[in-house]
Amino acid sequence: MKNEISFRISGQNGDGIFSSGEVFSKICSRSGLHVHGYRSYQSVIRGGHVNYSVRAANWDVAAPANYIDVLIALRPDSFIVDAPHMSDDGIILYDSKGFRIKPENVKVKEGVRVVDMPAVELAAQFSNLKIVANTVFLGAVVAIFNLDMSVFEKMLADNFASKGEEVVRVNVESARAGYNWAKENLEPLQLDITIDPNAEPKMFIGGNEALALGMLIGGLQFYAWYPMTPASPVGHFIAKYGELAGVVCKQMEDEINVSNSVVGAAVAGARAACATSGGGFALMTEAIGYASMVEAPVVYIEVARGGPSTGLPTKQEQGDLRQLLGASQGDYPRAIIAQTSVEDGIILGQEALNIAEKYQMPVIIASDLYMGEHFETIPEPDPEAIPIERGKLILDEVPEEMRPYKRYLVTEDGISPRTIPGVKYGQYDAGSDEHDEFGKLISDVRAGYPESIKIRIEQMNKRMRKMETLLKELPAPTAEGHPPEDADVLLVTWGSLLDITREARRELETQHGKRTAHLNIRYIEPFHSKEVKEILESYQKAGAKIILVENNYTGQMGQHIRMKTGFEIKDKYLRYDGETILPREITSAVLEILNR
Amino acid sequence: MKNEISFRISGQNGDGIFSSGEVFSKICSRSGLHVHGYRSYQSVIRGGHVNYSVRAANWDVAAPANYIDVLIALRPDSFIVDAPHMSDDGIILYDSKGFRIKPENVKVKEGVRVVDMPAVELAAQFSNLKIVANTVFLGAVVAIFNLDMSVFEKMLADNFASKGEEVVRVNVESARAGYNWAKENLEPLQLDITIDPNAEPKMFIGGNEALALGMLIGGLQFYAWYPMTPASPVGHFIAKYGELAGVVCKQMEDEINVSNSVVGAAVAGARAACATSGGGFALMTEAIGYASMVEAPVVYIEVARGGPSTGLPTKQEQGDLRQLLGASQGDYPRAIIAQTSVEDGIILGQEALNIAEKYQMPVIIASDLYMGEHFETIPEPDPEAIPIERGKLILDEVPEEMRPYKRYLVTEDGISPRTIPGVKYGQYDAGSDEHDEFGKLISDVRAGYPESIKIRIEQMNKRMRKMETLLKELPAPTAEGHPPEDADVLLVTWGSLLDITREARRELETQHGKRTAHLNIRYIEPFHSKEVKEILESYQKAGAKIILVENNYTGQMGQHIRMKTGFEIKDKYLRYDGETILPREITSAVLEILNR
Amino acid sequence: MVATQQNVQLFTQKDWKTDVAKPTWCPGCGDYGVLSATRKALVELQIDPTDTLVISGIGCSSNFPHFIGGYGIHSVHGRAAPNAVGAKLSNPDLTVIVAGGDGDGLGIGLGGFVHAARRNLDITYVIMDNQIYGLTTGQTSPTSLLGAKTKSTPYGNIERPINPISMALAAEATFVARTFSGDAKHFAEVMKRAIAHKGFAIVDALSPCVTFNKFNTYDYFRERVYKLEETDHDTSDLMAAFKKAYEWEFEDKVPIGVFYEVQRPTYEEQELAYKEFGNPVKRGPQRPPNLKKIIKDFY
Amino acid sequence: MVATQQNVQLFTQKDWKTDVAKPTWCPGCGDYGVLSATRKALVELQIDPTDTLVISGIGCSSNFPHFIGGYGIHSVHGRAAPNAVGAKLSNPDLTVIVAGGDGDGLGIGLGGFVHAARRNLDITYVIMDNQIYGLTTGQTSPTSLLGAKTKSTPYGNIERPINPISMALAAEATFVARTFSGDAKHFAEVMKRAIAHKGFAIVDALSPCVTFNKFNTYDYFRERVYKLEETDHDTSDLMAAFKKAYEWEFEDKVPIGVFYEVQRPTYEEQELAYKEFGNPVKRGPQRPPNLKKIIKDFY
Ligand SMILES: Cc1ncc(C[n+]2csc(CCOP(=O)(O)OP(=O)(O)O)c2C)c(N)n1
Ligand SMILES: Cc1ncc(C[n+]2csc(CCOP(=O)(O)OP(=O)(O)O)c2C)c(N)n1
Ligand code: SF4
Ligand code: SF4
Ligand SMILES: [Mg+2]
Ligand SMILES: [Mg+2]
Repeated sequence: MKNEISFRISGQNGDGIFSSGEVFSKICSRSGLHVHGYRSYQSVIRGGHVNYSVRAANWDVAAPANYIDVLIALRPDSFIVDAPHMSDDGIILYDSKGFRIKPENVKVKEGVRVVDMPAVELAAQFSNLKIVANTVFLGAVVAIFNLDMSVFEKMLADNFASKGEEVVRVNVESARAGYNWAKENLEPLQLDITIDPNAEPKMFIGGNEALALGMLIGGLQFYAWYPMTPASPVGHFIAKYGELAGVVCKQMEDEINVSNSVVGAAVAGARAACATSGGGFALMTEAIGYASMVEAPVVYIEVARGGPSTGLPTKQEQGDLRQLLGASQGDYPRAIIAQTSVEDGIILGQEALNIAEKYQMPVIIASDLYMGEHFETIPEPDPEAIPIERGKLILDEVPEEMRPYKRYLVTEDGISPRTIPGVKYGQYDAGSDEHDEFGKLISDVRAGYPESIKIRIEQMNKRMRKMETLLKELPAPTAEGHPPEDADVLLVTWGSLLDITREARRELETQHGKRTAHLNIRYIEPFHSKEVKEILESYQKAGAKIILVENNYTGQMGQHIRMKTGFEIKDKYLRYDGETILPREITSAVLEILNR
Repeated sequence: MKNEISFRISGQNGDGIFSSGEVFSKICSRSGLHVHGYRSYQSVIRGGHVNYSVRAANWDVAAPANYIDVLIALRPDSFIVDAPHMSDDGIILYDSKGFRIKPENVKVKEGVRVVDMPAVELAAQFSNLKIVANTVFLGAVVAIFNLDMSVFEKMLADNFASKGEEVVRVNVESARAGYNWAKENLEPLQLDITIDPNAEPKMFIGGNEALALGMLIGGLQFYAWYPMTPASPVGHFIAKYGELAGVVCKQMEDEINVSNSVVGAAVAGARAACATSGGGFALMTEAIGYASMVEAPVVYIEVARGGPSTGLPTKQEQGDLRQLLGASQGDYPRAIIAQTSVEDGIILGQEALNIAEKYQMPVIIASDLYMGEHFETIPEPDPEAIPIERGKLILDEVPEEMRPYKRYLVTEDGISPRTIPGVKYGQYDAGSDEHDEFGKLISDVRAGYPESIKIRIEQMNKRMRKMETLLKELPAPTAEGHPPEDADVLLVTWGSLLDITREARRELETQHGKRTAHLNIRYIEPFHSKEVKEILESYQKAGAKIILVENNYTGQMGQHIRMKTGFEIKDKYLRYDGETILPREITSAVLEILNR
Repeated sequence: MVATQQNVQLFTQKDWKTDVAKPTWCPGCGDYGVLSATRKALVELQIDPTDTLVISGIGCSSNFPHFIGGYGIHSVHGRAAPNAVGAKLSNPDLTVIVAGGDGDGLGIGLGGFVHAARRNLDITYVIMDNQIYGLTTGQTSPTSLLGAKTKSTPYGNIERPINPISMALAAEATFVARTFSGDAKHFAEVMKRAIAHKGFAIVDALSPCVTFNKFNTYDYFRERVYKLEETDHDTSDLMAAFKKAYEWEFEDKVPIGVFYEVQRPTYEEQELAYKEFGNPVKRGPQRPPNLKKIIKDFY
Repeated sequence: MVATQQNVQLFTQKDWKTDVAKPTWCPGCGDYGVLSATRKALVELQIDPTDTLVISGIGCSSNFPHFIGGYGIHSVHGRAAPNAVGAKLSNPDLTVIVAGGDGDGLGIGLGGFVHAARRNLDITYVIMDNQIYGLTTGQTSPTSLLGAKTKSTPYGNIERPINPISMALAAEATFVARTFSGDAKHFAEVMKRAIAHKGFAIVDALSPCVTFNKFNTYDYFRERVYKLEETDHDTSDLMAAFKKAYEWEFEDKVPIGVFYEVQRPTYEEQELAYKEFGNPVKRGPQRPPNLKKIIKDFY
């Protein structure tokens, strides 16, 4: 008996795949379940094959399902792309007449039940809109998973309320028709799941939106962006909700100017952020060094996708770490932090704004397509949980004893008291050239003078000291799971692979009797070299296998770890085909390595 | 007795410092000496304090001098910036009346002879141009160093020939006046140098120009640029000489478009290159990944300067290595090679174009301000020494057996036969998206299909295989100097520190009795991890101290080595104050570390 | 580039097709019109695909090179123009056509667009102008009209659009035209003139996005367009061209056709590097024949 | 921003000086004129330096903020405009002045320049136009004239310059003027009108580089400039403005003064985010007061 729901709908872009997937996700959420939703899509706007997968359970599912139990197949290509992922006893619903899927398309492995359901015909009783057939199919799926039909009906009523009673009626009746057809013609699945049709629904949100929401809660004031898959949803969210909450949301003309406008905003005193993906980030890099040099607090979000170059714009990769580390010329302080879950987006959005402002430096958030574009149920955020910390900021006039004001005062922690335009006696120039404590240039006429050389060294040291100060504030990473003396394997991952790897560990533990541990990196710069080294060495000494799992070709985090600790993780499972790694794939890779 | 000449002239920008320095360099060169010239300058155009240092000897001097023996001090600030670098028995020539240098400015250490020379008054006999005083001074310097006056006179005649006899006469007589004054009033220095006034002069050229010349010899066809210190001289050279040799030299509107125009040129079939510095390179990064994805051969030159951001635009730093390594999103093949000497520029210019074209990928040249903007005498290049290798290039029509033509054919070495527009049956689209062997996109409508996933993996593997193929072709690095069992210290450096460190080693060996070895990295990507590791470990095992010397804050090459080999070089001498490291500074740092 | 024999059709439609079965654009997308008109113009001009390079950036429209014969570059977003500049300067005998979106050319790529234009290389640049970011699913583009509700401006666009015609004129392009995907014949005629023009030719191609732009539809344009060719518009009069450029804004009429055309020396004609040694790509990489003359300055 | 009391001089020249003893420009550089005229205009308008932000890119001219009172941003090359956009949108009460070179604003920064202009934020943008790249020691800039021999064009420039006036007009700026460093009084007057103008104001400031530009000298301009104020030029007539824009090119006369001025709603006046919660920076970071309303869409 399964203790989870695994569903997918697939077809052409334009078939209403995503809205059906979302509807089913919310049915599950409103039934008191935890939900995980994930879409796969194409670059072309219409016609490409797309799908939406939903996984739901009483426990907090936070990874895509290994297999599909129920698939609605709207197009022949569903049998090429999706059917291979069916579980051994899965059910595929399709409509041979409605969608003209020819029998030769229907190729599935043994055990999978392929059901030809007259969804279009059933829908035709109520509407001649083809899209209504999706509702009929969903009604059937509700029946197959033994969900409560009233939840679906209420959802339809809510969703279509604005379109009038007639539309609601048509949809509800279509859904019922599908539900009844399934009840009559199909055996429901045997599931060990508790459904509560009266449950308080949970918030269901994507990783990008959670990050955006986190920043709104964190007091964001200015957001600039330029559309780029898969980072655009952050902008769409803030354009829609932020503007109404007093946040300026500006679509700029390109990423260079996005990246510079946020520095202007930050110098002017706003909490400022922006988001993009790989190629856009490349264009942003010059200004990131500039932000660090003028000590402006800015949050830069990079949601990676398949590279290099335009690459696979709608596909998953963790391939941009090297770019984040190498952004902009010279040595300069900045934080790089990976988003590790949808829920983490709420925290990280606030944390990043706080670090940026307290340390007066850029904070780069490393996310990726899977992270940003999958959905989960999460607890409602508490807007007061994390205080807004602005650090050494002078908002009234500069006190007399601090005049003449030194914007770049050399301090022990590397952080200087900061003013913003409008503050009396606080005037200074934020200059990208090397400067003295007042902000005056030393590069122009005084370069090479003994006192300029001294100032240069002092300012470099001051700026770079922020990295040490910050490192002390950040919690050190720990390995979860079995302690060294007790573990067969330590999995090392970063960012978005946290929950997927956790689930693989559960499989390894429960199905294969392996004792596992897991180190997932969240803070990339500054890096807890000492602690990470200790963890790795302790597991190695105790004889555990250490395995690196990453979604890229060269194992970029593995290289970073080696650079920081000297420790080489020799065993690796690296994926760079654009697909999100599934728990079972990690599991078998680990088993394979352990059995070598 | 000194076996070298060490001279500097300093004053304000506009005082003719650089041309005087160049004249003196050429006097030395025409006297049969090896010469090293180096300028220090400011961002402002007029008024800033600048200097030009010349070092010359019978042996091939390839590093700045540790101390100045003769200084022409044209401005009060010469006593602040330059005088501290005088050797213990050095001579400073200045003109208290002519340049109104007040006595309180004249502060020097004991032993240094400060000579008030009436250069302006002497010059006034022949001309009322203040600049002629420099010629008078230089005449004196020729006398002090016991050089042959006829060489200087001939130089003046050559230089001013186009301006007419009268100008030549004025200059020659001024020079003589200075020479005679010095012969009468000053003891010449005791030098152990052989002067040959009839020597064949050597070519005297800067690191940037040598690289540019190397590329011309290597068959460059298209060069794009946007001015940026200290990379501009490459562009100035090609604008002046390349255009006349059939090389298109285009100043573009910004570095993004520079970086893209060279890809367009390369796809069209030209050997294409461009150069910039840190901030400009940041803007170029997106197109570097694009070049690699479409497999276009392009050479990108980065001449680093003091960072971060605008930083110290006229100062030295090796601070951009991390940026070069992190350029552009995703994993993609590219070579990164450091220029190691002026003479190496001739070789590297050709080598880079060959590698780019043979491997159909971007080659990044890592240089820096010191490397690019210092001058040395070098042997005249042999234009046929290095063959032009174009690799798998189809220039006639595509043979029948290769049709339909596969631009991105999967091959064992990763390199596919390439066509260019104009070649019959060779049409293809150079696309930045992931593509199949024909160049057709797989990302648009076919992403996620089993066959697309397969193609993606094949193309990634194919591209990345080029890194392995290339690594095999490149000569592995070796340590020079004492073998492990016999060495006190192994110095590890990269690029421009080659010759400076060599000279430090000479000091350590001859003056301090230390047995030294040296590993200088030239090939950065792909990297000879195995060989470098072996070298480091062999010296470590044998008990030699290993010391990293770099011109940046974080020891970026040290980090790269650790990332590639796991080997951590704990002892470091890092300079990030914008100054070029002098041999004696390395020497004392090494001694200090050895004595710890 | 242009075939010389007059009455023989050396190149046909077939030569300008690729084996991509079907463009990936949405049914009804204006870009189909751009494609067929361009093919038609190329055939009529008897241009050899082997010597043609079609260059784009990134966007729905920028998939263009994959659907048309000849060599192609599908570069990165906003950088079609500099890619074209590099290619054309390296091999000035190529026919170079740039095609890409309004966002690509006038948003992120505006700088390169303007600077390429003033260079007056012999390049044809077609802006496939749908007043929206299509590929990224419908945000405002630099030509989106005031008030446009898009994903990035859910409450309406408050930023004045760029006027591609006056921008092209200010950029010193020597041929400036506009045409409309809904009028195949007019489009092919304009394209023909644009490609035949010696110098930088800009065509603002009104090419409706049927999926995301619900305002600037075929009907919107059909109601407003009229042909300059049918008026007494003087294409050699720069000021008249500027005046026509603002008709859409001030009079709600959309003139199509050639706004401006002038003959000026192209960049290629003045480029020094070709003088002695000819076309760099055709001649191939060479050792500098005058090496001695170059290095003598360094002694 | 602007002091209210009429007859009291709250702010004087002193407030607009900094403790940088002396600008680092070459003696005779046109930029000195820009500086003193700007200071004069600011004093006459009684603008409070504490609420002023002067923003530049990189170049000789871009050292400007260091020499003038108020807060300053000396950003990176070509990016003064987007920095200004971000600052102004975050604190719309600031007086924001951008000053930078022709290369900075019209070369590398052209895209940002044009897009900022069409946004019509209340910003004043002064192009310190010397027709050369000064700081990098004399290469062609986008406004260098045809034939100019520079370090990058040793055999003469073959690329048509950008016309900053017609470019500014095509960019939809609501105030477009030109002035000349050699005429202090005219400069201060134009600056005053530009800063007072509500909306995006562009001033093309002819500011000779005495070191590297041997052609466009003070004398060159003195021989050619004349004042639009002394003609019957109608600053509300866009076409008349375009006509005047081309006089330099076609008639070898250089009109200075205001070419065009129009009142249009500024971006700030239409920005939704200020409606309920006011100036973001002045109000400070806040929790979204309508959080419940936002998150209800996610259930
Ligand atoms: C550097 C970079 N930024 C952003 C994107 C994402 N992107 C792809 S196409 C596009 C805009 C497309 O609009 P347009 O050029 O008008 O073409 P259309 O799709 O409308 O034909 C954007 C923003 C990208 N690929 N690269
Ligand atoms: C990204 C980048 N590219 C190039 C440079 C080098 N650079 C500094 S100033 C400048 C041009 C200056 O010309 P302009 O803007 O006209 O100012 P001017 O010096 O003439 O006043 C250039 C190319 C830079 N600092 N950053
Ligand atoms: S989204 Fe718009 S522009 Fe893109 S293909 Fe569809 S109709 Fe055309
Ligand atoms: S180089 Fe030219 S622009 Fe720069 S300060 Fe000197 S005169 Fe002015
Ligand atoms: Mg568009
Ligand atoms: Mg300039």
